[in-house]
Amino acid sequence: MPVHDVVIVGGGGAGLRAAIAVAEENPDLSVAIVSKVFPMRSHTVAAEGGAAAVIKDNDSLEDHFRDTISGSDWLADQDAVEEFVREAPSEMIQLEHWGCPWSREPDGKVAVRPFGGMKIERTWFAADKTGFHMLHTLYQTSLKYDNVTPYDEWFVTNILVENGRCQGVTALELRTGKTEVIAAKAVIICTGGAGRIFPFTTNGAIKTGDGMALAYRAGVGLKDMEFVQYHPTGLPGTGILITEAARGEGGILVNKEGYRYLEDYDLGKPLDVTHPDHPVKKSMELGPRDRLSQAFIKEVEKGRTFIDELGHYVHLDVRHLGQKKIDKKIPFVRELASKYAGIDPVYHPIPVRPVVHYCMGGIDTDKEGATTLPGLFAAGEAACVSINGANRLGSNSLTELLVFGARSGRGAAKFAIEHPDLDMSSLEKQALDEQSRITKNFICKQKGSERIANLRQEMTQSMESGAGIYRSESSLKETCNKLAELRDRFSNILIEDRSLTFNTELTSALELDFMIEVARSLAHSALERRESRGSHQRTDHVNRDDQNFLKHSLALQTEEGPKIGYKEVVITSWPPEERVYGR
Amino acid sequence: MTRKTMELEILRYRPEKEERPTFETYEIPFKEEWVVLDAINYIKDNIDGSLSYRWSCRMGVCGSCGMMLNGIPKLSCAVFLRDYYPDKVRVEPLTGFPIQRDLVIVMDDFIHKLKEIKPWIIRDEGQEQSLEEGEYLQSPAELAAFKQYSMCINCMLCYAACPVYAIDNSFVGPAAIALAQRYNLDSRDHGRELRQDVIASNEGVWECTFVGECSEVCPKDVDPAGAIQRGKVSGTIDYFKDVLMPWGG
Amino acid sequence: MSKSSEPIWWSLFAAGGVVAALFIPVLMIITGIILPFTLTGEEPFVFERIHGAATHPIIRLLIFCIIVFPLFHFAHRFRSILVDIGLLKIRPVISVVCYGSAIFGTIVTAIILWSFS
Amino acid sequence: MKPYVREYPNTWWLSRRPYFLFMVREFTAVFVAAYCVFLIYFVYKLSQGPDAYYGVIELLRSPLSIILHIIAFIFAIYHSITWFNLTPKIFILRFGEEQVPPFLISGANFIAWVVVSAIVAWIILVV
Repeated sequence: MPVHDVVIVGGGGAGLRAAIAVAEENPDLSVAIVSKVFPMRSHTVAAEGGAAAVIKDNDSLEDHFRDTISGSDWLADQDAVEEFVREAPSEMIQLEHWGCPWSREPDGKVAVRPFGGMKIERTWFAADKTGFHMLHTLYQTSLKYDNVTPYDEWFVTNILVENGRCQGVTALELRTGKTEVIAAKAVIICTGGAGRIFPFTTNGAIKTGDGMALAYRAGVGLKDMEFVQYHPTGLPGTGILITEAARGEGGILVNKEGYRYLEDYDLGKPLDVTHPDHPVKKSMELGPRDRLSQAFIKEVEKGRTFIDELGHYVHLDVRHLGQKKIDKKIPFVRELASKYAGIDPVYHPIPVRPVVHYCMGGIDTDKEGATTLPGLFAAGEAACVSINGANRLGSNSLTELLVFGARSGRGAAKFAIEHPDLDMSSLEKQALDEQSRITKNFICKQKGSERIANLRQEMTQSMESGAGIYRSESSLKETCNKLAELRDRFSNILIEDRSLTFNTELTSALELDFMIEVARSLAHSALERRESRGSHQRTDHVNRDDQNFLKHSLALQTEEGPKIGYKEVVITSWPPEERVYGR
Repeated sequence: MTRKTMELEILRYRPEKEERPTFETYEIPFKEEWVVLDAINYIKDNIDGSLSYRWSCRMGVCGSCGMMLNGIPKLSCAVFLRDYYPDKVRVEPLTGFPIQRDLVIVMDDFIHKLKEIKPWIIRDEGQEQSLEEGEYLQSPAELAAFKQYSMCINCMLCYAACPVYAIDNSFVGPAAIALAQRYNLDSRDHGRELRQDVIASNEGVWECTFVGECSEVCPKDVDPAGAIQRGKVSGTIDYFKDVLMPWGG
Repeated sequence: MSKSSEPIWWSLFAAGGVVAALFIPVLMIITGIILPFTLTGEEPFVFERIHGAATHPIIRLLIFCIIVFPLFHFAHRFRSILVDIGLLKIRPVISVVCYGSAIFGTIVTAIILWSFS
Repeated sequence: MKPYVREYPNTWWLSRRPYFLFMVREFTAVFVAAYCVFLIYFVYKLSQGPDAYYGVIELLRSPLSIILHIIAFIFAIYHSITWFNLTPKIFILRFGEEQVPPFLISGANFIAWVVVSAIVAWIILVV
């Protein structure tokens, strides 16, 4: 049985950053990155616009703090945000030192661009493939450390708890079909979000909330799961992301009447695109994502959106930027729109609509990435520290995975050194149990009639209709019931593939199992939050209710389903106020 | 209105069941907006759940879903069915690699080579700047000098297009060499000499016969063929410098 | 990994490619079309004129280059053609034969031009 | 389970047009080399005196020679064109952020080709 000091589940941005942090912290520690895909396939790769950190003289940590807090609708923990904004610049510079090809000013300094909800431009970018460049830089840099062992294409099925602390994971090696224990003195979950529980998402196929479900099953709470970010500009049909940078560079949103409809939703007054002050920060198209996505739904209700066989959409117009700027600043937007929407944004507006993008919620952790289960840490989208609260500010997530990836790496390293002993024989036994569970329930499963794809589709449809941009008591109850039904029907799934070699029917089933778990925690958390805040909008409770709900929800797994509790929000310096944009 | 359909002919290999791969044909609905990957997902979801392949982002950036489509390596998420309709599409795993299962290839060799070329910033002794000193300055022109080679998504299409690699797996190969060039040409890097051990070896740039197809199939216009030829020129210059000025010039 | 001698062969190949691309087609036109069809009359090709020119050392050096570099160009490409059609296993032998014949051609050319009278 | 290793057929270069054209490109070297061997023979005969020289000239006038020349010429031209078209891959010129467009570099090569050919023809036929 392989034994490592620190095992990291997930090889995306957060996982790689954590691995490097451990490796640098102490070269004698052995680190394993266990990922169900090769690390460079991780979904960090698809992030486009950029990563926020204060570097310019006209900016300040205080401004970054305030933008983040008001963006979060005061649900972020302010102590965490303070540390986040303070460590962000050095983390970003570190990545620069590792070779990340940041776009530059003529004088050779790193360039920044404005993003939604920001008072001052502070988004570092590598054209519009920031996540791609960050991920590859981190991955390639991680290859330098001989004490980092990759377990590429190993699917983690369970977190092992012995003696009240996490002591490793069981993982299925895809190429052999064998389930093994990977013992660890500390484990960090960096598996990303769960966008795939929705039908229409920018997220890749691998984002099935595995790590959230693993931690949840191990008894750790899932925090603020009801907050799901819709990105306002995805391509209809495919959900492919058109980065916020398109608006940061000056792109505008118009409805079918050619009207910049955002001005009707308390987001400020539009300036002409030729005006030198356009785009105005924290106003109109540079409002926060939750408000823009909500405005879209209102436009649909007013009948002012375009509609075709792919559904409703509005136009994102960047034509006035001109070909040169488009090719230099947002070339990927042009590539994606041309390939997948069949239109060249230099000459035509891009059809867009809101699409599920990011889970603000996740595994409940403290500022060091530690969970309530000793030895278990989490970072990145899978975790909820929380710095994102009810609505994440665009370009904070890439920075988050660096800052908290590194912190959880250091935390886990420390924990591993302090807790060197492992209950090897008990772990061995758990491995056998897990192997037989997977063999019995999946690989050798007889009978069964439910197709995986059907269950998955019913789940995603139910999430969209009941827990989408706007929710209500009745819609959420319906979704909760549906998910409970799916939970039961899951035991009757049909598995046809008996192979031990790269059995993707098996992994699809395991992923669906995880997704249903995460979806239930989400729907129940949403049901219990009887207010509207940030991305969580209740048609039956339209106002923010600080009296009762200025707190984090916390979903715990029980026999009967999720049990929702609450946890105080940390407010250090800025008590809740009205959230103002464009005024 | 009759529903339009078309056929995919997919190479299946189930190692526990069969000695060698065989083609199986699937009829799928034709949809104007579907990419080939959508059709393959349709098969997995509705016809045969045991079909195995890799995919994730479906927007041409994660690099998982490379396959041979009618003999040409492509990202299956970036090619539309309408480009083939009504003809049949033959889908195979990427050429030049062993088949693990169905459309899944064994990538170990590439991962090994990737590490071998040292794809990270290497600085001369004492040249490391502290974080407090801020970023290394790099002009847009210096960035442009290597930017193209940093766009590689490791999708392996270039390897699948490369006959040299298919004939002799010891060849370091297009993507790895282009990545080495990406770091060699970075103004912040001093590691070129270390990388030359691999790049300028017999298994490095010299294996290349400049078929040029690696650059043709590259979905990100990285131009590995160009990177390799430039490697030959600089390798030759190094060599003659060494011979003519053995004391080091 | 061992130090490669490929730069020598590759630079000869590349030089040969340039020489062949620049000089060979026009020479082929002259010896293959202009001369047999006497398009420019008999006069340019009378023995005394050609022979006289060839005695000039610079012309002889030029002839040497035009012949020798493309031979190495050929050797390099032919070696890879043979590997490409399935002879990878005997690549060392192929290399010796290909480059060997180019070297042989070079020696012959040198002797002829050296002893030219 | 053991992965399956496919055989790579020795006829791979017939499977796709770009591969075939690559092989043709490589094969041009055979014609060029054959012509160089002829040049060796030509120079040798030239050194042997007028009789030997005029014997070669006679040979060059034979239809077989003309046909072989034409075939070789086609390949030689193909070599020149492909060679010049590939040079921009090797020589990348940059001015600041902008790269000199490839067609300018290959264009310069083609111009050099015309000039060299003209000079060679002029020296041999006129001077």
